[in-house]
Amino acid sequence: MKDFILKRISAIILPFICIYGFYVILHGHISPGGSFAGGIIVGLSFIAFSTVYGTEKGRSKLPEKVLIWIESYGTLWYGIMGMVGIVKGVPFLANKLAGINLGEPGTLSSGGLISLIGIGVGIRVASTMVTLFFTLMEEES
Amino acid sequence: MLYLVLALSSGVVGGLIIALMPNVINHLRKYIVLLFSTSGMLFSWKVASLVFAGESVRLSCEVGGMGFCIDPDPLGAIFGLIASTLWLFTAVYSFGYMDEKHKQRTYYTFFLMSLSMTLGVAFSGNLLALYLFYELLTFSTYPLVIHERSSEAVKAGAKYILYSLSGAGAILIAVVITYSWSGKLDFTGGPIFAGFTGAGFNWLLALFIVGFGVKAAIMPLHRWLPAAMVAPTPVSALLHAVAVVYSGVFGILRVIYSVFGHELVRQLRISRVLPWIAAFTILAGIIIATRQDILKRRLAYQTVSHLSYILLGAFTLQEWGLAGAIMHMISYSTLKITLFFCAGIIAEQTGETKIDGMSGIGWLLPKTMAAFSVATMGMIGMMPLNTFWGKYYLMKGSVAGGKWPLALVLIGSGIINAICFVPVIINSFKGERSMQNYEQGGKVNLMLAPTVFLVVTALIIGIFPGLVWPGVQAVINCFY
Amino acid sequence: MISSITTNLPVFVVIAPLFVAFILTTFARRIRLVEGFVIFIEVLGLTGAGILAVNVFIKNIPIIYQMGGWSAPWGIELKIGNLSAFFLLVVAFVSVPVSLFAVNNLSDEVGGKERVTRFYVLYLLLGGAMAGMAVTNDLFNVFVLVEVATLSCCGLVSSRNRPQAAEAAFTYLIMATLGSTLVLGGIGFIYIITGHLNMGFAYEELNRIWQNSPHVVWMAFSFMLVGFGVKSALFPLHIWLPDAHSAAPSPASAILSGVAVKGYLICLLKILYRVFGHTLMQEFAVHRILVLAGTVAIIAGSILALTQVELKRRLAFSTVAQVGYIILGMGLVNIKGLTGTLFYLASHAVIKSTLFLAAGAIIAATGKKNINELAGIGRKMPITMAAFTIGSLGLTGIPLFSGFIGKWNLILGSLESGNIIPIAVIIVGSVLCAAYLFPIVRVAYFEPAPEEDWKDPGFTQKIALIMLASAVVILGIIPGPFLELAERAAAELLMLR
Amino acid sequence: MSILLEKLIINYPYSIAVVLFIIGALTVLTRSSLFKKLLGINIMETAVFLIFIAAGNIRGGTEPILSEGNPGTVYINPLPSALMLTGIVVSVSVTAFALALIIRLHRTYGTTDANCIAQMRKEVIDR
Repeated sequence: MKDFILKRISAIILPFICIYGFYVILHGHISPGGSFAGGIIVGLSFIAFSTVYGTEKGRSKLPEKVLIWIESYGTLWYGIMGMVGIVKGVPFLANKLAGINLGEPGTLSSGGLISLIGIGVGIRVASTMVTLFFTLMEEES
Repeated sequence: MLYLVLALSSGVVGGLIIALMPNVINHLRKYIVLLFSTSGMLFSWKVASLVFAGESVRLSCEVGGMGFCIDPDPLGAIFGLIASTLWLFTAVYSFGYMDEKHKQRTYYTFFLMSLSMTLGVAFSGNLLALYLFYELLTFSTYPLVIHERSSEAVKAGAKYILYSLSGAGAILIAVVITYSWSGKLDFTGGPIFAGFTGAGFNWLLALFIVGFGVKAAIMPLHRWLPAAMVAPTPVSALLHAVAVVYSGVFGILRVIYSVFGHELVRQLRISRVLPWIAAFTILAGIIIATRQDILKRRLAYQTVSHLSYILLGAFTLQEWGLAGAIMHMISYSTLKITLFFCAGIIAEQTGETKIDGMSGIGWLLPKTMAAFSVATMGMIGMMPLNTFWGKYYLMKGSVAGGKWPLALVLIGSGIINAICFVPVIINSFKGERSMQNYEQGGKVNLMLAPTVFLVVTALIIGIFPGLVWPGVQAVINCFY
Repeated sequence: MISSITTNLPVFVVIAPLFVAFILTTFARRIRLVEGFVIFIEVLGLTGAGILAVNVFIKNIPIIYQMGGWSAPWGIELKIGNLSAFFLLVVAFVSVPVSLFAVNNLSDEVGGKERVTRFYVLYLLLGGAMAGMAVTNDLFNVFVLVEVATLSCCGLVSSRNRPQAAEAAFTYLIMATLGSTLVLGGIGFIYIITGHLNMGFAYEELNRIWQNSPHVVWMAFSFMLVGFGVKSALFPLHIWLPDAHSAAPSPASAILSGVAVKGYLICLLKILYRVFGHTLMQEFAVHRILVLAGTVAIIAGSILALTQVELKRRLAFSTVAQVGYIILGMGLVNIKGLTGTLFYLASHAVIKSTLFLAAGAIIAATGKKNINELAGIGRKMPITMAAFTIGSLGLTGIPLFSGFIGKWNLILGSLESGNIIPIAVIIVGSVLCAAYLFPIVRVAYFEPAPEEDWKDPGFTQKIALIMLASAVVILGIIPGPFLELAERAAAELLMLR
Repeated sequence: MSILLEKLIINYPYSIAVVLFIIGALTVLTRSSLFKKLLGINIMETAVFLIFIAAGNIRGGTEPILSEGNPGTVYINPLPSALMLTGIVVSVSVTAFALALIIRLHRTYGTTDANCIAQMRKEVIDR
């Protein structure tokens, strides 16, 4: 696509979309949305980038190796967060039981581990969306 | 107990040795076969003598959460004796018949293995063991049936497996029903269903008889037997005239006397029908035999007919009937195997399998045809031969059971037997042939020796029936 | 440390394969390492399953694990009773030889080294999902795990580099998604009536108030039956199975036919007996439907198998018939019948894996697909064909092999339920099974071999075949504690304790 | 009759779900185009999601977010919605996988029609 306006506008908007995605991921426990929705927003920002600037340029921003790495360790991050409970001697995925301070209700810290787990899930979802997009685009050509 | 294990294992061990031995020592194969069939025979004689002496020879184990038990009683001991003794003779006959033929290794491997399976059927002490060995017998004889590997043989083999497995399936259902009704499967200590009554037993007995009747070739379940005659002659002789078909007959005897008990069977409505089914098979089998052109097929249909003699004796539920059944079991086996041996010798020496082409053969093979004639007399039921006694007791049993028409059936079937086989003998002494025209196969002396020996045995038993009577008596005492 | 591992074993057996699967992708190119890692994890899984089973067996009370420490109606619960321990053992046991068989053997079938790792990723995902199905006690988890399993199954099928693999995978995907949509609908109906997703609570609530809305219960029953029927290839919903199972790479066919189908059956068993309960089943006559469907499947599957000329397709249709036995046993609603079903399920898992692996080895060595081209293979590939023969004997139900004990109990169960037809069908099914398997054995042993250089597969493949074949025999001769476990699981399903 | 109609109208989400489900099932089973099959599956899944979400809905309820003030607020049941989020993710992955397979099939056979593909495969086997 060679549309000048599109390129300029997206260059301005996309970082905000991306940041908004991360906001949604982190605030999953106190507002609508969550890591799935936020992850998809983050992924869509990259997909929009690739659509506007071309698949090759998008690929160069996020090489396949990096994507695979993010995908694997995003999931693993979830596992590691779950293991916190086991290390503390309480069941898998325990939050308050594991002694995490839950803070004031309605604030970001009130989720304990949930926000942290959400990061893992969110980047995993984002990278999956991007991978799917690239795969389908490259299968096409 | 050691003897029991040795008797049962000698066949399997011998078979495995033959299957695994290197090609270099192929000339030793015959001696190994001889060694193991002799040991099988000796040990089963030993077991039988222990059983007749009243000692308990028992081997039981828990396999797969279910009790398997080997525990021969007089009936089983007699079947074991017949089978293992005839096995030795057939082994010697096979040395002559199979000489320089292909696939000897497969043949002897499964030949010996079948010995173990047959002895297992004979000595089994509960229904589960009986079922197990009955199934295994089917599988271990299957390679013998398809020995020729021709398309006809493969088809016959498929038929054999299909019939046998369907029968075994019926038996399995019946065994499970027996187990769930009575909670036990052992034969020792009287019949399993002693003291039970009920209409459902009619169906159960029918199921058992259909299951075992496949191998016992009750009409209309007999179709596999004539088809299986494509096998080599020793196999037809031993398995399809004696061992395999007897396992079916033996199973029916077991079911009637050890599972149901003659008292229960007598109360069942089905017991009134059973003798007539046997009588029908006797007559129909031998009548079909008269229309057969190939000697082996004619003998096969005669087998169908004669197996039902034994069943008839069992179905009369009289002591004399049972005595006749056991007696016929012993004597018929010796003579029938002789007939097949003779047919094999004729086919090997002259290449003739059809009855029409056998004119003049009697002059070429005088000893063979003499043996054939004597055996035919026995099949008709003539006086100095052992089958006479069997038939005599059978008639006595039928009359004692109040079913005198059955005796007429027996007499009638004797006459048809004569019509069926006497012309063969007469035909074979008509006309002349010379030996030069034929290419001789096999070693005729090795084939002739067991044949003649068996005929002589039959004659001796016929003249002195007291020799086998204690065994028959023991069986009767066991069940009555 | 050790105590924390043992107390958390129920969750480890599920998540360990899942997380390891994702780690594998990061060193995708080093295949040796990947293979070693997969086998290591499978052996660990077998050990874990063994420990859990022994614990359950000795203490005879279910182990309950609450995720995150949230107790039952609110949190997700894992429950390892006898049934779960039984199925975990089956899954863990069959996975080990199958992954051993796959070692060094896959790149031809999946096309390229890169794809081998992807195969293993999907394989581990499937293993994790199966373990999850065994242990979960939550309805929605069942749906999620079923979907994970379905997607990884489709992936495994499509991993073969043949066009028909993609086609089979697509059909499979559409059919399976249809099935899981129905399952989800069924779960939705249960949730609407009861307000619970935990199986135990849903059971109590459902049995208390089902009279208020019998139609919804009917809908739930039928959605579940059809949904899992599609997934477990119950005749006539089996149309995807033969293509998919014969197009997949051999280790995948083994695991699909041997274990994956069983996972859905275990889920169906759990939902029918632990959510609806046997009284409700009998109230709605669902057990009759199961018996009828089972008998039809046995006969039809066997006859269809008889008509196939390709080795793998024949085995695939045989799976359709064998699923019939398991469904039939589910409908018997008594201890013997359920014991028979469970034992048959285990024995079929082992036997069918043996058969598919042996078939895979034969096809790989000879390049022949059709049965009549396999003349004389018994002499050239003795170990492979011996394993195949043992498998066939076991599937036919000859005493001393594992299939017999399953069939024996099934027959006892049908007698107890007073139904004659299943007995006859079970026996006819065995005869038909002999009719479609023994010709292969006959052709392989009793027909002259051509002058070709066919050999047994490599060392690890031989070990895999020997392991599975000996398991068939051992299960047949000394089922002892395993049968006992199945019996207890049956009692547990009938809520007798 | 009118009672039935009334029930159908009052429970309109369920009625719509049933209609959607049937449309989806018909599309899957009758259309030969692979894309349309996939669309049918998606429609069916949507119908099931609708059933769940309708079950969780309470008329007049608000979203279950804790807020200061009015304590008597009726909240809708958030659980079905959360579950359906998972369901949607699953359905997305199924769709993506199916699309990849369709592309692969299109590359091999040059068509996305199931009947044409079956025909071509049959010809290959015959040959």
